[in-house]
Amino acid sequence: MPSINKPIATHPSLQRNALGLTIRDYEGSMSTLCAGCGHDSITAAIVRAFWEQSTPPHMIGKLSGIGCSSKTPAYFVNGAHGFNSAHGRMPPIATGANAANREMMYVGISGDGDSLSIGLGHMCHAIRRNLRLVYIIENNGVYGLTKGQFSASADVGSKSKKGEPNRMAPIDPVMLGLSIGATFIARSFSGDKEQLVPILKAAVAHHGFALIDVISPCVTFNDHNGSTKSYLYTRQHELKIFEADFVPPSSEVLAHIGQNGAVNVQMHDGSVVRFKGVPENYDPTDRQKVVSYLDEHQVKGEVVTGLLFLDENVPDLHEMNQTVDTPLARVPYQKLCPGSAALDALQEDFR
Amino acid sequence: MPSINKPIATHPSLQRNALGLTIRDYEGSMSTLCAGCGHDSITAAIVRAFWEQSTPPHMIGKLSGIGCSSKTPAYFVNGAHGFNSAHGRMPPIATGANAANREMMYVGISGDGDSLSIGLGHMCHAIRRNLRLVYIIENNGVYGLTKGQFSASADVGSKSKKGEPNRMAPIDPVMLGLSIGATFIARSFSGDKEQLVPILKAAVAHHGFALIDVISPCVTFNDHNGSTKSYLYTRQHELKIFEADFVPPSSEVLAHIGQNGAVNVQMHDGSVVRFKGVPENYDPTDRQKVVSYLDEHQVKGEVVTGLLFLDENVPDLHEMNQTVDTPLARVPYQKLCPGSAALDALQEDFR
Amino acid sequence: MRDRVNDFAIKLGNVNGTGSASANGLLMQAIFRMGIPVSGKNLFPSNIQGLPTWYEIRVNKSGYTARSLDYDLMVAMNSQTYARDIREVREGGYLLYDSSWPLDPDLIRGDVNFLGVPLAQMCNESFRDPRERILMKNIAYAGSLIAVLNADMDIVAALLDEKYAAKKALRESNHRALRLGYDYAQKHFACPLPFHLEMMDANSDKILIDGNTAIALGCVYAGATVAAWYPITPSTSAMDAFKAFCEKYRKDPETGKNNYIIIQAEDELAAIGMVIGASWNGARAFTSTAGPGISLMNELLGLAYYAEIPAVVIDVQRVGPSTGMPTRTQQGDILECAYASHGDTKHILLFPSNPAECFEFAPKAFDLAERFQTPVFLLTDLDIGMNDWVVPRLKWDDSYKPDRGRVLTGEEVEKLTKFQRYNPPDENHVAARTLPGENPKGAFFTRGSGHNKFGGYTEIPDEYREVMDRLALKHKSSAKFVPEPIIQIRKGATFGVITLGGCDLAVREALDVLAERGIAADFMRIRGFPFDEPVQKFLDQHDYCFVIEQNRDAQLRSLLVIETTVPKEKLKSILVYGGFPLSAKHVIDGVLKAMGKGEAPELTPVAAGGPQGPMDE
Amino acid sequence: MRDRVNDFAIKLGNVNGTGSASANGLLMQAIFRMGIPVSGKNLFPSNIQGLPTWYEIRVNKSGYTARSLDYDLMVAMNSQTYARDIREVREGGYLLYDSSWPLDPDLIRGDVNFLGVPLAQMCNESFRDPRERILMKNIAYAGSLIAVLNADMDIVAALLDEKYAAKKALRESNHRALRLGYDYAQKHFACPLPFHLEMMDANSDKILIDGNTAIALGCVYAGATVAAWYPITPSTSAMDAFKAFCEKYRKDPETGKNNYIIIQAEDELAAIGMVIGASWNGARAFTSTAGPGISLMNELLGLAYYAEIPAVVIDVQRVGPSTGMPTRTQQGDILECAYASHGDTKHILLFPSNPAECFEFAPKAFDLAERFQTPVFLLTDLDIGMNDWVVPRLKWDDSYKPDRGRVLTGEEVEKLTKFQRYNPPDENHVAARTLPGENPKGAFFTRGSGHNKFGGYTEIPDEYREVMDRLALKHKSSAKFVPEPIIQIRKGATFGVITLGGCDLAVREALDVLAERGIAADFMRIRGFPFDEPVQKFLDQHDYCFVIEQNRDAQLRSLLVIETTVPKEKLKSILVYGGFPLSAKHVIDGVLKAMGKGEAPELTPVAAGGPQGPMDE
Ligand SMILES: Cc1ncc(C[n+]2csc(CCOP(=O)(O)OP(=O)(O)O)c2C)c(N)n1
Ligand SMILES: Cc1ncc(C[n+]2csc(CCOP(=O)(O)OP(=O)(O)O)c2C)c(N)n1
Ligand code: SF4
Ligand code: SF4
Ligand SMILES: [Mg+2]
Ligand SMILES: [Mg+2]
Repeated sequence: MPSINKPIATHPSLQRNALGLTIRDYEGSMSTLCAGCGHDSITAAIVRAFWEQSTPPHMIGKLSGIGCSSKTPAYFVNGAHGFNSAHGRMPPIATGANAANREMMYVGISGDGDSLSIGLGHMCHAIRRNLRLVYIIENNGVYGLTKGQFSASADVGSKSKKGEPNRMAPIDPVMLGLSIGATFIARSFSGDKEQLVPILKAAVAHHGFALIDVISPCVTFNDHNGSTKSYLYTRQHELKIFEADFVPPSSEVLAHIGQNGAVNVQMHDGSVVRFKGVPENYDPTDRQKVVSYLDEHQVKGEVVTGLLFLDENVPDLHEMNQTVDTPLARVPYQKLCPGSAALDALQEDFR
Repeated sequence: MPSINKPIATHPSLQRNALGLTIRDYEGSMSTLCAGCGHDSITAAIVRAFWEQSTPPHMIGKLSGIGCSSKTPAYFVNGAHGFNSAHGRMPPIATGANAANREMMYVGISGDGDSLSIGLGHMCHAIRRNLRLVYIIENNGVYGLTKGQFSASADVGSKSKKGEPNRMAPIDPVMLGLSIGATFIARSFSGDKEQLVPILKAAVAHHGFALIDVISPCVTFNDHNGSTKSYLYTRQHELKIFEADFVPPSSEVLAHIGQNGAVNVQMHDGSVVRFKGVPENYDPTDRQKVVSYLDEHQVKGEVVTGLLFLDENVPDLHEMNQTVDTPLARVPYQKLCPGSAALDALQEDFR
Repeated sequence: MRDRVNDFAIKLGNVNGTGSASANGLLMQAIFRMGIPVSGKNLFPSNIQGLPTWYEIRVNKSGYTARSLDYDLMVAMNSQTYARDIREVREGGYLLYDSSWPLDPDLIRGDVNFLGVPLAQMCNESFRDPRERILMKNIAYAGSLIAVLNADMDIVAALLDEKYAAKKALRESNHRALRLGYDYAQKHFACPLPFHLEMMDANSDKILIDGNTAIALGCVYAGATVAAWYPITPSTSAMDAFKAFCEKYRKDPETGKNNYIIIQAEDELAAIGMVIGASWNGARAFTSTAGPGISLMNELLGLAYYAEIPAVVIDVQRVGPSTGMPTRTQQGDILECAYASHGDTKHILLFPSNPAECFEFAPKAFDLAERFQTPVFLLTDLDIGMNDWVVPRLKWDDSYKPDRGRVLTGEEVEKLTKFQRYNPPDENHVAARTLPGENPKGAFFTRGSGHNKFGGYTEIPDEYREVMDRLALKHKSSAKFVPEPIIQIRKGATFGVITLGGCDLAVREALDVLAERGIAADFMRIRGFPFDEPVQKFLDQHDYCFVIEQNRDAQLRSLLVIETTVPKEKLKSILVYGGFPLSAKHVIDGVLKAMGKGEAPELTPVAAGGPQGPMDE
Repeated sequence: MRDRVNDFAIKLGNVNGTGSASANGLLMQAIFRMGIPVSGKNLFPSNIQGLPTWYEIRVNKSGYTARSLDYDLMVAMNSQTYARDIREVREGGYLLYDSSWPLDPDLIRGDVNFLGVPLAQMCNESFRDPRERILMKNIAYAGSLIAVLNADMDIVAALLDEKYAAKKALRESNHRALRLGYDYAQKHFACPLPFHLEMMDANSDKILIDGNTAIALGCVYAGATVAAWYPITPSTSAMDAFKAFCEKYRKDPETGKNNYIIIQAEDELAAIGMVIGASWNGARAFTSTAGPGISLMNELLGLAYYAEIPAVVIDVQRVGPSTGMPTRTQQGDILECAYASHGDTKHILLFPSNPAECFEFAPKAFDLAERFQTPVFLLTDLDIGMNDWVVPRLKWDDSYKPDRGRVLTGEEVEKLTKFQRYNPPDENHVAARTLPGENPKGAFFTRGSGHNKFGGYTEIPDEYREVMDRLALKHKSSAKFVPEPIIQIRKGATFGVITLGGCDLAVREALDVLAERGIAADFMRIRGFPFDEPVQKFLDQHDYCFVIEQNRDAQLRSLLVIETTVPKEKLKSILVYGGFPLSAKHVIDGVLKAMGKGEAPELTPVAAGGPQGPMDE
């Protein structure tokens, strides 16, 4: 996907993170998306989250499929390793990458067409494998790059630019993820950086597959009225159930259930996700409760956002497969080849 | 898939259905599956259901993918049109068939490998299109035809014949179907013909996509203890929430909510599905209630069976697309070709 | 330089998403209406907004409207590409630019005439809305071009009136902007330029249409009722057009219901699956896609081939491999389509060369698919599919009846003692099929697994092979039914030139030029595969032939070598595969380069020679 | 008929799922241990239980162990196929059957000797458990065969002891059953038969192994750490073997953790995707599949080709097209693999001919994939992959170091001013790559969309073509690195015979037989694509060659015609594609048929000639 190089004029006053890097070091090439495209705001949030997390750029693998959304890895963290692959196939490619090197941090960028149509089966099975992957669906309800056809996330009755209503039931990645055992599920809105950044940081810390559905309006093909994925509609119908802060490992850890709707979840790396103002009947660690809460509100047409569900206790891809701690790509050949003696011995069984 | 022709020795005493056909007229070639394979029992139930429904054999389209399960269309209704297609691709092929001829009745036979792995995306999108298709997953938790690998429906901890436990979260077609808007969802057990036959009849009458997940043990690769898809395990953990009878159009129609847990649902063709002994907190027409009920019981390891959910009010493929009543395959060419005059007129726009 | 009337080329450099397309189209359409042979090529990026995009217009009174590579006039509206664009103007040519801002002196070329028009300035003065200011700049330069090229102002004005008939405000601003540019040019430049337009009457029996629109129209006339697809550039507009035509022609007059269905599939595997299911069930069904889609359809194409189910696949080729350049043109899927799928498979291919043939071949594709009960590929490309072409008015013969092939009616089945799916075959090695739901006796079991001629499952070698051998003969038989090649014999010709599809115009122009230079060659444009006798005969009659195609690996040449008896030494490749439409210059250079090497061109087979040297701009 | 020692063929007809496989394997292994050249071919159905299955054993002291078509002894254990099986016995041959039930007199053949053994009866008398009775019937007929064929009872007994070392009860019943059959035969028949076994010492340096096991072992030795696959016959056992070997050799001694990962993907598109992702990230990764999987991998194979990512794909070929005959053998994916994917793509192929080469070529495949940063196909087939072959002991050179190709270390990258992914290329047109996570300066952006030599996105024709041209040259360069052909020159040879893969033994046997009949031919077995000089030279040195392969469309011949300079008139096809392994008879008949027509065989190119006449049993 096209990209124009941005003049790197680093302003001295820019803050530096733990690695001594400024936010500029986490930026990418200039976006070639339409002015106002929701995807660009998500890009900005990603840049911020990685910078705040002080992730070494070259330890980031950024992968994507094909689509306007899938172009965005070129627009953040130039120092990361990028792979803009094929339409719908990012999940298996990310799975292979993760299998080969468990030390890197992977972020997969996809679109609602890329993930919910051609790539649906792959995404579901990547979720089952629970590999460590921050999986972002930049969800605009249409196929942007091919000029605005409905995607599988379009709501019943939502109208196309030409005024035609969508008639098929949508696939909601959140409900889908809950039904097949996803271990980290969030929904956010590209317009809401305050909410998105902490979610991204928690996702990076998450021990497994982090599914993040971000409503990201397509200003060119799906931002008209009649569309349920427009900026206006989303702002009017968004329901933020609670806030979730991300508290890095260093800081002190708090009791699991705090007072007045505070819930703290300890992450594998010692960091903590602190939920504030969690409703009575809700528990972000209880799949059933989450499902019924969402069911209840979504029938009313509310778009529930936030870090909705979190389970740190499911083994990830490597634990399920009991692989060594060293990245498989780095295991020295001597450890891999049984050698001629073993071969001679073995062949006694072939007689 | 192989099939041996069965000697057709019709016994005079055999009952005849409304079409004057005996059950023998709904049988197929002799099965070549392993003796005791659950799939054969499902075949028997299908034969019975179509016979009782008096469906004209040649008006049935029986389609399948690839697998032991997908071989079974050869074993029922020889007089139907069969299509044993490619692995995982039956849903789109059935969709095309249905699009071309809306008058026929379609039954799609698949396996858990065929539907939940390679064909997962197709199945989900066929569900969204709500085409009239009785979709049966003959679910044994393994890939039978390729000798017993785990399928995506294998439960966490369920053991392979070699004793290895499955570690990945299963995809439960029922929960999945509920999360993406399926309009008819049932689960049954190949060992339970009494339950399966009425479900099949209701499915045939259903105005849309009927998803039927049938636990169908693989005696050769997945019937050992340690397996959660064995005959024994299923018998021990099955929870039949209620009975559902199918009452053909002729008979009188009853009020929607009857007394002591009786629920009657009127089908498009005037027939009625009569639910008996429905629990307090349950309503087979209320998606949310169904979800929370299943959630609740399945965490306990119970295998809930029955006609679990039913919605007759969603438009089917043809209604969504406002197609003519005549099968498209039969619309006379004169109605399809605008003719030379129209072409000449049209071309004024191309100047 | 003496005046050149109706014989020049201009190129316009714009930023995509700024509305330049409509201004450029307006100009091209105006020239068409002036009765002058013209072509317009849109060279656009794979992006929605903000990247460089170009439009080329070639005007040629003798009808040579293939892409020209030397530009008499460049309209440079994109500062990002100024340098590149200015470099491309031919010596003594002209450059029109927005003089609202001074031009970087380093860019000035002494051998080019610079025409500055303060477009932004003028538009900012006379329009308020910022978006409108941007849009109107385009109409303004169109106005200036009308002046310097001597286009007919009334025709352009009329076009605007038609286009904005319903939108008064817009209509007026367009007229105003047009005037701004026009008047400025008239006032400041010596109009018209030495190369310019004059009314002709070459287009009275012609239309302006793109291949995707034409092929969609062809599918409507063919009686296609089921379309399944997955969006992909450059084929998307074909399905959009099919939808538009169906809404116009396929609503049942009584019920208002649709005599068609279009299903947006979840991916290309599903799209071809739906086509197979619908065809199996008796409907005329098709899908439209591009290279990546063909790759994904591979498995099911083998099923359709082996189970003998009709399927029409439109492949609007783009630049591969992989995602490649989705908005650029190539002929790179020839081999992929000819042998799609694992195992022994061969398919039928049709190669239209322009929108008129797209319309003509579409019904042919369905006839072939049903007659031979097998997949048929309509291979077009982005240039044919998405650019507007001037072609003869489309004709339709109302006596046309779809060839459904061998389909038994219920009555016919009734008469049989027993229906056997693949037996007996006719003289074309095709057996009769039945349609599901017609008659109980017609029921059969379709399978992609090993089967014998009765349709029964088999693992017996002889039975398996009997069916496979018939399929090979069936494919050969179809050769007689695909469109025969277009052959032009030139007297004194010493060799042949073979090409296909959208290369047609450029190659024919090149051969005329070469003939003037005393190099005479015969011409053959292949229109279908498998190859029929005329193709074989042409090959036999020439000592050597050039095969001109738009891909790296000489795919048509390979197909000719494998599937005819031609000694391959006879075939020399000229390959152009940069992604822009072919120009006569590519062909002339290629031929001369080869001839240059001595009397008869030295013939290095591709496998030995590898890719040819640069032959693209 | 005088005695024939260690030179005969027997065929056993069974019902699958009844445990006959182990009895037949036992027999074949015993003969192997007797030091006699032997082969066993399992001809089984695509079904788990209840359908006909056959097993063929050929014994030949001179080492001709390709499949033989005339059977001296038929063991008929499947009443469903009695008629067919009895028909296949050669004149004067023998038939062993279960005489517990009388044989239908219509089946009796006067020219065949019938040996009835009351197997069921005996087993029912001496075993209780019904399942055991069925299983033991097989061991019982094995016992009888030992007697009539003069196999070494001690060796067989020893084999049983090894096999059931842990299972005392089973061991004893096996011994008992074996005895039953043995004693009965000794008592009732003149043992041994005129054709029988005698100890030899041909196998001391040999092993008995199937290709899937060998190829898996090769992947372990190659250092493959990531395997992704989707189950499919006949490749499944390759991944099963890889798992078994990894459990044995790849557990980290300290931690007990795995130095490997095997991922069962959701489909083949995912499997190849995982391989690409893992290879991109620096691991040696592979997948194993069959034809349908290759079709599904088409799109991503193009991505790997164009983005230059290593990938090793094992294709254990089965009979296509579509699902075809999953348990039968063919060489039908040659073209599909050579040009997999849309657009201009060419891949590297390796053609092992037996399990020994499977082991040898596996590491080679990884070396090539990484050296040339591209997909490499290991094309075997069901016959090689799933049948046990007698091959020389596998050797491993401990000095082997994986050729990772041009991979820059962190330090090397550090030294560069700027890393550019596709620049500069080396003499093989390969550019250096970096591995993610190694060094910040090594970061690059991989894309399947148009890119220039720096790895940057481009839509500029020259930049696009520059990369594509290099890829073509890169592919050509790899020719020098693929395994060279095996060539055998025979004096007085007037023509050549070319073949590949599992056809090896049958073709070489045929050439020896033909030589005896005074028809001398040179032999070349191709082992890799692209073709290197020796292949070209062999073609140049012969006036004509037969190309012998197991597919309908002469795919190897097509590849030779397209990718070498050989005049295609020189190449005549002999095609056998019924699904059973090749036999010398097919080849001899084919050659004689062609020669018969006059001095030099008349050479009908495939395109003109179409499929050959029946050449299969
Ligand atoms: C195999 C294949 N089919 C189709 C396409 C064409 N295509 C490119 S992007 C896209 C859909 C993108 O939609 P989405 O994933 O929602 O991304 P968005 O542009 O909306 O951000 C399609 C269909 C392709 N590139 N490859
Ligand atoms: C494209 C493709 N990949 C793999 C296979 C091999 N294969 C045949 S059946 C099957 C799985 C069958 O499992 P399931 O659908 O559960 O059916 P079952 O045999 O268990 O009834 C597989 C992987 C195939 N036929 N085609
Ligand atoms: S088309 Fe839509 S999704 Fe694509 S860049 Fe423009 S606004 Fe964003
Ligand atoms: S293998 Fe399993 S699924 Fe297949 S036929 Fe046998 S029992 Fe049934
Ligand atoms: Mg989208
Ligand atoms: Mg299964």
